[in-house]
Amino acid sequence: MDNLNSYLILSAVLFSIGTIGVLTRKNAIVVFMCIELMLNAVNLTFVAFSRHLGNLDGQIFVFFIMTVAAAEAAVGLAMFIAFFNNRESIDIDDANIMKW
Amino acid sequence: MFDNVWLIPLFPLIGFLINGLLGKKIKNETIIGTIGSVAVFASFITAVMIFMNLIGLPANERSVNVKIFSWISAGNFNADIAFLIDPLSCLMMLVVTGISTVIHIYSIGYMHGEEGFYRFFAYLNLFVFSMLLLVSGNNLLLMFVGWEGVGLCSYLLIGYYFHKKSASDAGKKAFVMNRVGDFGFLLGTFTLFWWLGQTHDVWTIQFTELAKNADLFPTGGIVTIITLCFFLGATGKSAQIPLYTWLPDAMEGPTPVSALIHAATMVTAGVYMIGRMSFLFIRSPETMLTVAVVGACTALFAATIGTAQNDIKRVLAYSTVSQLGYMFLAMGVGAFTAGIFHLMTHAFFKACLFLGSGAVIHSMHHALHHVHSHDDAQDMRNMGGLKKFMPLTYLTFLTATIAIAGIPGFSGFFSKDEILWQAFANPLHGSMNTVLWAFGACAALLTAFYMFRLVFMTFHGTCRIKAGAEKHLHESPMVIVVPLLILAFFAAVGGYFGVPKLIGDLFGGIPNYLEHFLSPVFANAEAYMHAHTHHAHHSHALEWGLMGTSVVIAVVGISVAYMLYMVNPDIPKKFTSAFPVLHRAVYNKWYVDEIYDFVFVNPCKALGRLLWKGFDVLVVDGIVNGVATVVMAFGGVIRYFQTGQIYNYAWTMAFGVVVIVGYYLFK
Amino acid sequence: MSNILSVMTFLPILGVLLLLFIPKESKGVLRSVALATTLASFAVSLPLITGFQTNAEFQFVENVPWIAAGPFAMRYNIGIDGISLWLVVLTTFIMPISVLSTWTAVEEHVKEYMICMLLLETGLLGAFISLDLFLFYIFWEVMLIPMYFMIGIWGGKNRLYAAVKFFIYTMFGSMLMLVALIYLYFLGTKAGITDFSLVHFFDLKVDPSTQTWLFAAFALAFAIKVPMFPLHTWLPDAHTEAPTAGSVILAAIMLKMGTYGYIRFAMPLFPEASHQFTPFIATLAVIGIIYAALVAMVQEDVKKLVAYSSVAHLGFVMLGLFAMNEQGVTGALLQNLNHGISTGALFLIVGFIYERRHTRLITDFGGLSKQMPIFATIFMIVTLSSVALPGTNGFVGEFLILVGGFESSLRWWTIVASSGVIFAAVYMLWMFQRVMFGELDNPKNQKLLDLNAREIGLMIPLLIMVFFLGVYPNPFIKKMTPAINKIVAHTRIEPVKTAKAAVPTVEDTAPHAVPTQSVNPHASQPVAAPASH
Amino acid sequence: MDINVAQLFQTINLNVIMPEIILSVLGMALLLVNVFIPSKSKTYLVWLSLIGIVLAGFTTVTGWGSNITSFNGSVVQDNFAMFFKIIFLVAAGLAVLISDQYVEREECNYGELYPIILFTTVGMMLMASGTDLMTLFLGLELMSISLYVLAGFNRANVKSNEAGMKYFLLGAFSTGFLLYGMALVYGVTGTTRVAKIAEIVSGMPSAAGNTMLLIGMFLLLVGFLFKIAAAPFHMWTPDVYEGAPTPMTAFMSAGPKAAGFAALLRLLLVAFPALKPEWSDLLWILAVLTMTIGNFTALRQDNIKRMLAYSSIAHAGYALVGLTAANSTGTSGILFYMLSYAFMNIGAFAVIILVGKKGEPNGTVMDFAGLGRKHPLLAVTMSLFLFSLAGMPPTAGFIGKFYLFSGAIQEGYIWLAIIGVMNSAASVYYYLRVMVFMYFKPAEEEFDWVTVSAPVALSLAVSAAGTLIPGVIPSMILQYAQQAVKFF
Repeated sequence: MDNLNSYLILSAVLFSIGTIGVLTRKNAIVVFMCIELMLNAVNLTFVAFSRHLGNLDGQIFVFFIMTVAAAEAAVGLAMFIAFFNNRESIDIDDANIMKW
Repeated sequence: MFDNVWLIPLFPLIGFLINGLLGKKIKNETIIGTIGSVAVFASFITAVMIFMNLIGLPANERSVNVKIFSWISAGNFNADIAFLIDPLSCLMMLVVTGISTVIHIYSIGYMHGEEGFYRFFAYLNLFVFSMLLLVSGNNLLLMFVGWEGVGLCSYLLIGYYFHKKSASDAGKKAFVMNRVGDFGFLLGTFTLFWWLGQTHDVWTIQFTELAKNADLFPTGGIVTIITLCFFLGATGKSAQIPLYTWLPDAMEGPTPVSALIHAATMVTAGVYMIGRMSFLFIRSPETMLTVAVVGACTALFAATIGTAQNDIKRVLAYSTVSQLGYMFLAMGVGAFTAGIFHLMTHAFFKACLFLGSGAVIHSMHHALHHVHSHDDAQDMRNMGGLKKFMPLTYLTFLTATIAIAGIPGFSGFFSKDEILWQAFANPLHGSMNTVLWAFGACAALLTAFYMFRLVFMTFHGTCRIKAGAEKHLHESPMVIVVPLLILAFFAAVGGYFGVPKLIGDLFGGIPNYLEHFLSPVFANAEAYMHAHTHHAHHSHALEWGLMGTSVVIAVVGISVAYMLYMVNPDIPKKFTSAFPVLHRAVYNKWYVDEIYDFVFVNPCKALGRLLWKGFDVLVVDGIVNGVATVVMAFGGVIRYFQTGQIYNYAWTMAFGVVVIVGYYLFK
Repeated sequence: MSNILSVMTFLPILGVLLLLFIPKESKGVLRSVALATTLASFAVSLPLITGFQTNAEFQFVENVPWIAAGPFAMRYNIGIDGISLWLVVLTTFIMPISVLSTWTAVEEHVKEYMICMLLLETGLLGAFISLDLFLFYIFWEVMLIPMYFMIGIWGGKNRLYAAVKFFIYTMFGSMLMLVALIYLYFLGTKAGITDFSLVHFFDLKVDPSTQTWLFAAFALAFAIKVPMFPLHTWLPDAHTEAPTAGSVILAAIMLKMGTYGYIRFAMPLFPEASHQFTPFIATLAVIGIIYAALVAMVQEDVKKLVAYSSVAHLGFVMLGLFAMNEQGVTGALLQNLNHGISTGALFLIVGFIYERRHTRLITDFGGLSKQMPIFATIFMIVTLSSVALPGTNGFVGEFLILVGGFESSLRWWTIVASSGVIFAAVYMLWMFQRVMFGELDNPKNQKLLDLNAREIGLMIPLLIMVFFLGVYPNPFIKKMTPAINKIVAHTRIEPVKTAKAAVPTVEDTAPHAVPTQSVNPHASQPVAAPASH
Repeated sequence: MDINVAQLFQTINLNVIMPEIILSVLGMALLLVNVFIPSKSKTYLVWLSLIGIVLAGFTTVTGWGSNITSFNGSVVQDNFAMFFKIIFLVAAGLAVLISDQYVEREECNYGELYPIILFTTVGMMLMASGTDLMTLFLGLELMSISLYVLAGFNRANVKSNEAGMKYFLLGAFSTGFLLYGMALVYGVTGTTRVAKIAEIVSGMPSAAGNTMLLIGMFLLLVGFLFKIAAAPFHMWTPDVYEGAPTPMTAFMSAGPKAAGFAALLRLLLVAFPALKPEWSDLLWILAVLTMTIGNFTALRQDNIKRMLAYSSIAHAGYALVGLTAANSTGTSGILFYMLSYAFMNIGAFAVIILVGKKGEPNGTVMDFAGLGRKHPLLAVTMSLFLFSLAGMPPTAGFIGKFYLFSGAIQEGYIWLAIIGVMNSAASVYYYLRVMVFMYFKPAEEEFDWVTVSAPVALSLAVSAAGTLIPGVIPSMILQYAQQAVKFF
């Protein structure tokens, strides 16, 4: 049980780091990386639980998450490129035409 | 025959409809005038026939209800279109239709060439219709219909020259003041209906039913409230203090209107109403006293104003107010017959006076018009010495003046003297009666004075009309003069219907026809009065003495007028310069209109404006629009949370997550 | 014809469909079709009068299932009784007149205008005949839409503000009513009621404290529509800005919706609460009478003046309703009709001069009597009817209301209200004087034409009704009486005499009564769960 | 764990996901077709997609009444799923119809649009029919990723780029929370099957006291609340709606919102009914916040797309009222409302597309001035949609709101209902404002560019019918909605 808790704590810390990164970083790619970090924290949680519970569902879930993350990365990076083409920047501060 | 009583109001109504709807097309004045007059005359004939039938009945059966149809019935409230034929209503119908006929004929001549001739006759017929409803309706509500109807016609006819602001103002004033009275009438009706129903389960507003149940009413208490409400109605309609100010202004209307509505008929409706409800009024000593005091005060008060007016019609108007005061005084002391008697004689002589003044004004106007003068045709200061130009008019006018002044032998003497005697001798008000009598006597003095002042200023002395206009003054046409003669005749002899017992006995037992005729109507009230008051017995000598006093008073009044306006015309001027404040106050009608403006009219307008701009616009709409503004402002603020920055959005989300999770973690 | 009510109500929709296929250039045809439709609807409504049995039952009933899903069952349940009969006929009677009144005034978008009018008619009629609470609510809301457009598109200068204010003001009230309606339904389902039919709910015993809230919600919605002081401020704006026909319909019919709502729904559904609220509502009604009169007195715009006079008149109606006796309610319902006729006519009259002069300021007029005698006569008659002169319609209603009020516990209120007759005379006659009397000194007024045949023609039916109702109102009253008696008997809890004494006891027993006979478990905790954790 | 392959295949019933299969195959085929047919006009893709959508719809409705699970219990074909599938198909169909004219005008007429719409639809359908956290997640991501693309579809347009990027980053961020929630729920219950979760949670002696479960559940909810744009997870909505190509905005406001509700309903009412006291409090507050923020902010918007975005937040709030009630009245109300909302909102956006010019310089409410005079029919249709959005009878919007608020009242949430109707009354203002401009104000520009292409006309007709008819005869749809929520 102690074992599980340390995994969980670790993944929680990772998740928090990722969250804080999203909240604080300005570069879109770094923000996206932080999100990836959050997802990986989740993966760690899943795996830890899977291991602890002795059932494979969690690990299968992780596969899906990784796949989806890859797909997201592809779409996301394409979007950043399009944005960069128009605005010469991928700073998220610059994505502020629309407000109020 | 009685079943045909509805014909009486119907004829004028038909006349009204014909003239009102088609008059404009007819154009011919003779036809229009004839239609109007014939309609009223037909009513008169019918009324006479009804009267004949009525006196054919035994005295105690002279009360017939004729129902036409059920008008309003809801729950226990029921009002019919139904007529009551009894001596009182019959007498009123006769007076109304009779005088109306005369005045209609007069109007054909008087209104000749006026724009809207047809309108005048239509209104006049409508008035007669309403007045007949008022006097013949068998329940309070139908009476109220007539009551308001005559008010309407009064409004329409006062405002006949609607392009004159003063005329339309006066019309409005009359209507509104009448409405104040009507408010009282309505409240009285409600209270009466409700109280009788609630406490005795008698749900009725029909006069005969009410009279039948008169014994259910207590003395004073609720009856005082009811009767005071009704009396408020009466003060409005009959121009008593405090609601009298509309009547002098009402002289803006054409003179026949003044004669018919504002002297002979409509303004006496209040008196009639009290007579009709005598069984109720008598049951409240407080109200009776109020009526008497108000009547006496009005009689005196209006007479004072009458002494200082220069407009011939205004003098007559204040005289009317004053004479109405007499009638109320009579009602208030329980002398119902005397009140009605004075109502009748007053109708004759005052109608005659007004019509006579109309003839004078007509002539003056004509003459002044010829010389293109803008002098006031109604101002007595422009008249004088008209006697020689208009002898017949003068004659009739003088007759009526003598009658109103109370010279023995003329109608006014009988009725007025009866009232003064009753005021003195009545058992109702104890020690108050001397005061009441004194007020009445003073008013009589002033009446004699200002009426002869009027006669002297108008018909005697030097002619003060603008130079060159005299030759255009002339006697009026026959259509005007004949009605004057008729009315003057009745003004002279009308009193013999009700010769006091004292005099009647003197002349070999001439009966008091009127008293006998009306006695069934007032029987209930009389009976109550006898049962509840200690009837002091006064000696004949006292009565003779008082009668003599009033004759002396009349003579004194006339003599003073003669002294001041014939012998030594400078005295009035000296008097006015000696007491300028007093004169100005009297001349300006004691500033009552101004006081009313200050106390009621202006505050109402100011309050209205305040409520509108202050409450409606500022408070209510302020709140409504304020809520909208606040909501909009709130929307304006929270939209700025939407900064457009991704990390702000992410922060918000994270904040939401933390709050939610934190709440469930630490609760 | 068994579905006469449906035919009458939806005939205008048929007219709308017809109008859609008429090109918008042929204005004459558009107008004629609209007029023909409204006339047809009127013709269809006439058999209602002749066929109406003088009893308290709902008649000409059509009742078929409509919506049934989940806990709800709504029925297409329509019918009329003595209370709604005359309002229905009034509606069909006023509509052709309104259509005719804008024959020349509306030149732009005639097609859309007529469509709005016809839709409005359906909405109004539907609301009067609905016997299903839900159906009523639908019509109640639907009628806002065409009215909104009528004010907004064909209105005066400040029409936007007026239209939006009208819409949101009314919407606000009816939304709360909706909540109350649903709540009531669920109370009903607990007592075995399976659909929204009104009659079921009359027998539902709702505990008094719940009644208070439900009544308040209903009353608010209706009070806004009536409109009662102090919720009346939308009315002067809406009236002033609306086109003539809009004002006529608004005054003559739509405001009746509020008073109708009280007598049909709020009062019989929640009798205890009605009693509890009586002094409050009566006070507002009386304040409204005096207040509106005072404010009307100082108005500078004729139409606004008439609008405020409406507030005063409807104050009388409310007073009559809450007298809760036969005279009062009869008077109130009669006054509904009278106000519809008189004020409708007044708005038409204002429309006539507005069309001629394009102003409604009193100061711009004066002395019109000379130039327009026929107009003056008609105006005078209508004015007098509005000030409730005996012999005209206004008097009968007002008198019965006051008699009723006097007999009820509202005696003191009635006394104050009676003074309204004085004020009515003041502001109406003063306005009449300033508009019609005096010198004709404004050169623009010197060339005014008197009424033409069309204008006279559309006033005549109204004038006839003014006198008919004034002289012979009994046929109208007779048809109403059984229904009124039924509702009065249903609403009245105890004899009026003891009403004052009984109120505290009702309140005292209420809390004890709730747990035992409760049909409303939520009454004690209306804020529901969230706060409790 | 021994896996019997034959048994596994027995549990797979492809009929259950037949609509998804049709759309996926069609989508992939269209991608190819688009490459090989070098036509400049892509209208044929519209009709092809529409055929597929209708086909999928047909396949869906034929299964009505059945309740079949497949893929070992991770996908289900039940009335609930089918009802939502119809909503998605309606949204997709209408979106496809209104896209062509728009993308042509905006010069971003790339053929991929239609396949992506179809893929989005597949994702949404999976969300509705998924009964396993994994399927839900996959559906959600399929939908989301496609939507990111759609939002940023107009590559050359700065606003569209920005919309795509914002949506993407925030969407991914929310996915993180969602997944973390799933992980925690999995950790507590040891399963990802919705039905099993329910079993275990209701079997737990003190589920309400299990912090990890609660946190997991709430994080899970956050992911879906983000999709339906509930406050405080709504911040992306206005910007994305404003920036995204208008047809996509229309699609986004109708489809994914409904999908989010499908998943929320499934999770809350199937997996976590035992925790109702916990989540209903939260939803109560969120419903109030969402309605109020949405409506109040919308009051002050001039850009009509942005205004409708805030309005769509408010509508999510109304639907949350029904979710808070969580009874059959409320939930069937949600179903009905989502369908109606698809009709009325996409209809409104269709009109916006028609009134808009290239580059959308005139996207404000003021630009509707005079529309009532120039294009009366268009204006009437728009009014119909707006009245429905405002909840005026006799439109579907009213019936929907009626059921939503009724649900709340039935459960005793009187104040929630009152706040809801008050919001509804306030919202009238900004809907009326559009009408004020359409009818009461003169045109500042001639509407000479407004032409209605056949697909848009069709979509308008369908939307109008879908807004009006259920308003008059709602039982037609309500009875199916009732059947769909019967199993809760």
